[in-house]
Amino acid sequence: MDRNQLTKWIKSPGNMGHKYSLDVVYFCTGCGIIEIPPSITARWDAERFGVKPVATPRQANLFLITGYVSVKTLKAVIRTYEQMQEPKFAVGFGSCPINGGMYWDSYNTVNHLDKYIPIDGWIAGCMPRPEAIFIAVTHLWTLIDKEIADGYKRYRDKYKYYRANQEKVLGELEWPPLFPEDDKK
Amino acid sequence: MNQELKKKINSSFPSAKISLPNESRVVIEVNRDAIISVLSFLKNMGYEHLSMVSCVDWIKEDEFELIYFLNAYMENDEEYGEIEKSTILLKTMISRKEAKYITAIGIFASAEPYEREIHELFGIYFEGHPRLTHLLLERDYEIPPFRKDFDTRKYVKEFYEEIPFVEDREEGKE
Amino acid sequence: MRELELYFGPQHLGMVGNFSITLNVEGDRIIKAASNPGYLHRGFEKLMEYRTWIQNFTLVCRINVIEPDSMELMYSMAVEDLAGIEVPERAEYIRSIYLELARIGSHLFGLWAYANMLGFDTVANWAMYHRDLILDLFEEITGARVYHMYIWPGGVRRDFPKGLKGRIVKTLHKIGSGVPDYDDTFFNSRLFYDRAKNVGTVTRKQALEMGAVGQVLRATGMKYDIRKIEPYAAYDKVDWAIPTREDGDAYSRIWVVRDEMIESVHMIFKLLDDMPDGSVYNRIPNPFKWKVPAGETYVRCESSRGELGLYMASNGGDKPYRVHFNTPSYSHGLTILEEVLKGESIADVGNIMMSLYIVAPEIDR
Amino acid sequence: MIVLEMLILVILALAIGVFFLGLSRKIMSRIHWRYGPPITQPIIDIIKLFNQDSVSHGSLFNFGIILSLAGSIVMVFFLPMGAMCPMSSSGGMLVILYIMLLGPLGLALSGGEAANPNISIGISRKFILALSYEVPLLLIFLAVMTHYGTISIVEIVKIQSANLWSFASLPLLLSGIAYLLILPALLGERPFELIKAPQEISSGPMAEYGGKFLALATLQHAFHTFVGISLFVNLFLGGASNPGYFFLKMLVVFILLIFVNAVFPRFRIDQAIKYLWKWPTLLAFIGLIIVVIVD
Repeated sequence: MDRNQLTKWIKSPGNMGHKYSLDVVYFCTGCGIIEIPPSITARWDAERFGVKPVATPRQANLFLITGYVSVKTLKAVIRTYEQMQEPKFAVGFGSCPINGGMYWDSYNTVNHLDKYIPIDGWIAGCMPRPEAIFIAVTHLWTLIDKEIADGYKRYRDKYKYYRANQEKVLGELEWPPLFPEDDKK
Repeated sequence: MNQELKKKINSSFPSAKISLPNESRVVIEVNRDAIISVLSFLKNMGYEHLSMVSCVDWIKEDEFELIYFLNAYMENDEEYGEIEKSTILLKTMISRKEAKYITAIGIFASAEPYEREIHELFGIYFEGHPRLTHLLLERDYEIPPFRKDFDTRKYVKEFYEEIPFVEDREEGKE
Repeated sequence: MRELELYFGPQHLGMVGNFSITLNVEGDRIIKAASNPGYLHRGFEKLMEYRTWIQNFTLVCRINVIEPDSMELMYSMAVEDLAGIEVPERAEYIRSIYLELARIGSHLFGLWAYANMLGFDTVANWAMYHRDLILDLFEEITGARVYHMYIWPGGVRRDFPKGLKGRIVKTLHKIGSGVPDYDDTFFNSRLFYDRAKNVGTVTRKQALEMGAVGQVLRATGMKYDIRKIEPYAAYDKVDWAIPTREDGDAYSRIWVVRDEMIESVHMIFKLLDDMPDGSVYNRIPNPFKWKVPAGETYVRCESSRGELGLYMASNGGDKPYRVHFNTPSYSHGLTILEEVLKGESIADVGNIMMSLYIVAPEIDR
Repeated sequence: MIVLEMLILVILALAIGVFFLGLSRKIMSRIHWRYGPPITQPIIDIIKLFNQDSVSHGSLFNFGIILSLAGSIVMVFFLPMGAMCPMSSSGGMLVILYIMLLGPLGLALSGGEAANPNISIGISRKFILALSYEVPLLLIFLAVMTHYGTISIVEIVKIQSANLWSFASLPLLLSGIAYLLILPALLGERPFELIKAPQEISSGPMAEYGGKFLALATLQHAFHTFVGISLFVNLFLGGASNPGYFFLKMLVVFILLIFVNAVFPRFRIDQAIKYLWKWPTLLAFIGLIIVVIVD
């Protein structure tokens, strides 16, 4: 672990900060609620990795979507994601946000979450064990290091398309666009 | 014994069809006008607990079947006799074309969310219900999703699968 | 004073699961509360109509994540009832032991949620640790931590591994040795008493009117437990008592949960001692061609949160025609919660919600 | 010279405050049977937060948090740490009592700008709580001032080093205990964590803070922790002649505070007022009477 390497800290404090202090906003959509508590409490203790749950999306920089996303939840997921401050990372937990999982034929769950918000990493499995969260976190560190955890940049660049997809599912959105068209040069 | 229960109900409601599938279930079938009076009759008999209201879509018969599940509450588990132990399934049929019914909230307050759910998922309108708004779903479907003629797989294919990936959009595959 | 509209959830640290309550507050008092479920609705019962009898086992356990095992049991019992499959005696005992273990695990999860809600982090961490010990047992029995799919029509999937009895006893003793600590820091704590006493009171009259079950009902002094009224598995073969309390407030409910855990541990010890030998399952027909005779059934059991029912209708095909789960959180979360929250303080929303033991996925299904 | 001393003092206070934040997380984890984060975790958090974007809700929003932080920093100058006290000649306890209200006030200004109901609830809780601990605090200060006949903390420390610690001397014992009782409320730790209460009102006044604002709020908390504890050490534990010794005394008090923090849930606001106006106020009042009678 290079948490203790001073040279890296001096070279890019921001980058290192983002790596080792991941404030998570857990969006416990369904099944995820069952493996998140073990991972943040005594047995697995996510705080060792600097992963700490916070109360509001404003304070967070990691978004963990734990489980299937129904249409009603999607609205909340998008709002939460848009409220978070950049740089922000989103990780899908479980098979369901990847491609619908076992609810692939349900009329009320969206099958591919990355059509609506950019996702930086997936944790596959149903249910993934708590260890999987930590593997994901360490992978995310590598991604941040290589600067390919750039979901928030993609969201900014292709906001038009994301918004179009969101509107297709949710109908008219009641909040204004995060990045208005005329803002772009 | 449940035979006694059967007699009691039959004396008040001669039209009710009663069957006893096993020792702790009583199935009562009544026609659609009688349900409120039967419900209040059963409540007075001690079946105070409405566990659930369910609905089945019998599409071949072109009818919805509404089922009320009733149980008895006793203070002590030793007080339960044969009659109190049984669950009553009170059934009625309503036509699919005219999916309208009367609410049971006046008798059982706990029927409220169940009726709301049935309204949402099966499209049955309950007259006298104070808030028949969305409960579980966010948007309207053309056919209420739990009806048998709503094909969820087809719906998923036509709706969700049609939405393109953002990367594909950029390549002009819109 | 100005009336504010406050949203409690869906993204909220105090919210276990995904559920939201719209509160109209005046100062610190709640005037009106409206539950807003549906964030987890997947249309389970619809999906089950598209899957064969055996495929549905993967689905049913996911209806309730906190305690998937009672859902499996419900589905198995309904299928057994429709298809006329007998269950061997040893399997009944195994089911009971397994369900009681699941109940303890679920209650510990509930304790975590409740303690966390009050800001009792220490107890919350302990409870979650102890729950993990039980999950380790499950992992040994079934191979999975959370979704086990262990109960099967006609019995259970496989027998207990060798020496499991000793390990169950050891684990339960380990958890039991924590009870004095829990009592000192949590249950007998003055602050817990202050926070929970006379908060969220459901009177017996209200409970009966609004269809309360489980702890909510037992906390008002009613001994209503399906395990006694309509015994399934091996619950009629051992002696046990229903713990109750009189006051019907959050304090009573949490104490009922605690007493139930202890009662469950004793029950498991008795069941383990009485367990007969023999086979653990009767063969079911080839699952690929399995057709269940037409008919309907309603089965019920006592899950960790109260009465759980399942109505199932079959039209003689290879898939169920209609499935409807009657879950305890439904009336607790939609009818009782709205009623009880009126007039309480904002600080007690999570307190009341967790003490009513509301599990959102169960409501939405 | 004074400027240099001030600078050193601020840096020391910041270092100790942040260290205490890290230590509290570590000790809490161990009580939870967890391994816990590295002790440097708050520093990493602050570095990250300063590098993160943040959303501002207007100039008052920015000003409020700065006011709050400034209030906490200014208090540091009036508290002697070991031999260091740049503002020893002016003010004393009265100034501290006055400035202490700047913290809640700043947060209130800031929160008023962001229209989030959780914030307004949090702010109102904060003010109510401040109101309830100010009363016993005033009584405690009065007792100390009457006993030593001065409002200068430096003087009080000097007298204590010549005689007994005031915590060990009889007339002020009750006041000391009363201060210990209100210390968690002063610092917003459990059982008085109800201002933040993440499970109830989504961290209350901080709900809209992100990035730099949250970093400033964390720093404010660090300074505030330092002030609250060092005040106790100065008034009741005899201060210290050098910073090292002073730090040790603070550490003991802080660890005691964390243990209390670990075993209690949070009060409801009405219970908190009831408690604070009952036991600490009563003790402080009796303490004051004893002091008046004895002297």
